[in-house]
Amino acid sequence: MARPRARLLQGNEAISLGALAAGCNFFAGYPITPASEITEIMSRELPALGHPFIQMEDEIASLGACIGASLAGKKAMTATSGPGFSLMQENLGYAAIAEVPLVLVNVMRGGPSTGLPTNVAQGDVQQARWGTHGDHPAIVLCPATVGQCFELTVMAFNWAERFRTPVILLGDEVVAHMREKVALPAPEEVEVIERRQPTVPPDWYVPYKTDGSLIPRLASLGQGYRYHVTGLVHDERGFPTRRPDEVEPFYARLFGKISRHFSDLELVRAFELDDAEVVFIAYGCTARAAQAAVRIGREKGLKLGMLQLLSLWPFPRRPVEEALTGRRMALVPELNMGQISREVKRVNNGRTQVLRHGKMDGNMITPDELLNRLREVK
Amino acid sequence: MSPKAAPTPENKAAVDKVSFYSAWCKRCGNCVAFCPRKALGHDEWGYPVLADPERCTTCGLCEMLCPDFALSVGEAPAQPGAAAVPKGSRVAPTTSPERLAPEPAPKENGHG
Amino acid sequence: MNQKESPSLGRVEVRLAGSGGQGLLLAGLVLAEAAGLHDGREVAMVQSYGPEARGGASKAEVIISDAAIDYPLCSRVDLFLALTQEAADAYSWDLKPGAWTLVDSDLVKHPPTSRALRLPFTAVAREKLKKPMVANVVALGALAEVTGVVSRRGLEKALLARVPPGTEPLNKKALSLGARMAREYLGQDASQPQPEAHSEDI
Amino acid sequence: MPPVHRSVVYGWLRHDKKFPHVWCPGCGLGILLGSLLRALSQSGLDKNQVVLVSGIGCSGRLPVYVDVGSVHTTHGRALTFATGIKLAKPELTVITVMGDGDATAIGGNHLIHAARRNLDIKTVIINNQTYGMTGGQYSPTTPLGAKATTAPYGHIEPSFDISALSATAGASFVARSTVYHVTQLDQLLGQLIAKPGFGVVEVLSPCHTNFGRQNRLGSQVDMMLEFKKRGVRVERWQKLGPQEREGRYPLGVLVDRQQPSFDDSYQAMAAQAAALRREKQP
Repeated sequence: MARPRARLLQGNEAISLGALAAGCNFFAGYPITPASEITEIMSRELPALGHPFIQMEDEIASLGACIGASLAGKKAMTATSGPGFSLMQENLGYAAIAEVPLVLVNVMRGGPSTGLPTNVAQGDVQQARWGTHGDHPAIVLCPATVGQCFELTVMAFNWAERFRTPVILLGDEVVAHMREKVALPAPEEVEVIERRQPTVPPDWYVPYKTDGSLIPRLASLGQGYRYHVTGLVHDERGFPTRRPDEVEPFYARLFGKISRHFSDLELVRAFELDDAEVVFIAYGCTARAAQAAVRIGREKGLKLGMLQLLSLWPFPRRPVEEALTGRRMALVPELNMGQISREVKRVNNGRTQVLRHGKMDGNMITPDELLNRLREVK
Repeated sequence: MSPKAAPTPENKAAVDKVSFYSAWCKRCGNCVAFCPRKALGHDEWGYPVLADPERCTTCGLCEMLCPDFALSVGEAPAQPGAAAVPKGSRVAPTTSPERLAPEPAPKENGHG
Repeated sequence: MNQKESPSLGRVEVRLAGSGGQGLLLAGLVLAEAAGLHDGREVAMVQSYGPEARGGASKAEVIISDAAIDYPLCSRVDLFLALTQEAADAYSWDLKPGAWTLVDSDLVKHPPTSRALRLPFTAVAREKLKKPMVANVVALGALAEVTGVVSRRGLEKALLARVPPGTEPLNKKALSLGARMAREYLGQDASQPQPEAHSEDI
Repeated sequence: MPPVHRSVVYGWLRHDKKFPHVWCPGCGLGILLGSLLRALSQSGLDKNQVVLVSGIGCSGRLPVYVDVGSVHTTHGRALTFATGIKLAKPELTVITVMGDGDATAIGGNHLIHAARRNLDIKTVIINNQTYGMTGGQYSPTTPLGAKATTAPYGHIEPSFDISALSATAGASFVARSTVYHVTQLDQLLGQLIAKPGFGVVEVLSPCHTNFGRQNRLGSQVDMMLEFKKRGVRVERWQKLGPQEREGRYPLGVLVDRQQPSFDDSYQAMAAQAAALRREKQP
């Protein structure tokens, strides 16, 4: 096998290449800084591969088209930023309740509203979890390097298909626009999970009936399995229901299919954590600053470490609990006023002192800033 | 009382020409109001009946204007859902309601 | 890859600044690809986006390092190139003391430091090559010559892979013109001082 | 065309779905549903080739009764889902059913862009001039002066002409009918299904429960007779003077034009892109 050739790639390029490697064969989107490059790359690649690409009239339409395409058997993706992400929330809820696999990339920028279009922020973390109305589980992944952009996009597609759910890739302006030298695996080396299809004759297909996995099999439209898809709470046949004895098990299954796999879904990366007295818990571009602060601090004899969160939701509770146990202090840097630090405090449960370091000036947190902060709180 | 119950010799012709499925009927009155020959009427509960079988030409308009699939013109299919068109059914798809529809009838049965 | 030939650098932070249209994004890309793909170093690059990149003061930042790059932006700039006064003023506040500073001598009348190398990149491109748009390449040639953060051979390879077909001879010429200009200015040979290791004293 | 017996229509209804359906007694949606099923059964299409997509509201409940692939989407977004389905599987016949509020208020943007794009989606817009399911608030097609639960003093906004809007936006096929003119409706829906490109059939339908009651228009029978009075076949409409046209509207095929559909243009562009790529990477 040929050794992967190093390339200088932008984060948005790596996301696009990851999508293609994972089998993405449908894209509908609407241009928005800082995610437009993904839409542009997909408009170049998909037609040449014989797959559909469309620039829709807005973000609502983009996610709607992705849901339709996914129901018709495609691996669909859209990419947007904050304002578009807000518009997509209703259809995101639809994809969650109707259990439609798809990947939604949100490259975070400053907000709310038009905010800081070309500046970095991490303000959509809680929106990615709670943005749509009603309660539902969410899977949200967050890369910090160009290489992780590729890997986590592949993972997003795989988890979307495995769990029959929308998966959000939460990038940020720095990671998406940054160029780094990366060596990507050859397409044949990428593990791709395919959608489970019904194996019974159409007359025996009960669309939302599940086996022990709690995850129903999804027949593609036009394959002979005629069934109903709705955003209303539905029974096993897909027909609307309000009967408590059908509604309650429906929600239990919707949550259960994710919660029983928490251990698989909690993705973190530890850096110099073993003997660390002070630990940074960071994600996205901010993890880069935290890692640099650990390096610089260690050179001066400070026992620093970092836990990078690669999955934000479900919140990686167990690894975070472990990272907090026995430390002197934890510092959570983020480009918002405390969206993940609140979660860390929630799971900390008296283990250690947890401080947040929030910043919203449109610029990255620097390693100096973090080291200075540690000096202040000493 | 369902109009379909126990066909007697007197209403056998009616059953043959128009079948009524009272479980699906919401008694909206479309069929009665728009029958071009005024062959349909209401029973005491407001359900449609073929009051004057002689006048019925089985034009099929009542069937098309029934929003509830609650009646069927022509020989009743052996079973609702049978895909084949039963022999002898007479439906005139070119019948124009504009041409045939009567003036509004007085609302004797208080439909709508 | 010629990793062995490349001298150890530590971490070098490069900032290329100017106004939209001066080709600094391309210069940054070429520098990053030369160092990353041809010299075998680790590289990370960020750039200005949006209105800032079209008008106003725009910049491209390239981190070149022997080790994996954690923080991907400049925090202490080791190498600063400014092609307009506005960019020189806007982006020189975090220069490391003693950083290499190259400015266009015609367009930057007030360089950020007295040690700045003032070279007429734009004038040379216009007068000697009749193509003012290759001022960025002239500057790259000078920058490589002065600092040695990137090999001349890598730079040329990376440049020729990026420029539009048919413009290769022009760009090659611009690159060597820049290098020659720097040598003449310094009045010495290409044996350049090695950059200091990135200072970690915070 | 061979006659369509009700038993054929029953064959297109979902047998595991509870009947009677959810709509009010006399609602035109049931008549439209029957008409659509007759048109489908005469189209020669296999049930597996048809996908029915709806938005929200009374009309949103229509697809669930039909034994085809059916998708009940979010409010106003039926056309966006349909676009994804059609692009993913161009061989499918994708039909959207929307109400007037669905198609021209919350989903108005999608309607004009779908028409402009001319992707092969068949669209049925059932126009009852009100928001029926939510209780009779005014919609973009509520007539001037009419009462609505959100226009207690009379409606002050001019209304959309759905057919004219669709035609102007670029639809390949535009027709109008009413649930009273049910035989004409059968024919128009048949033409809609057969016609490639984006097509719209606007169907006037009574909402006697909400719109009718607030405006004292009587029963659905009275409202349907009003359609009879005001609706004029397009052939006759063209001969009418401005005064004769007052308060009336044309019924029938309003636009029928040949133009490249998005599907065809996309296939051609994709083939070109693939060829270019092969050239670059021999």
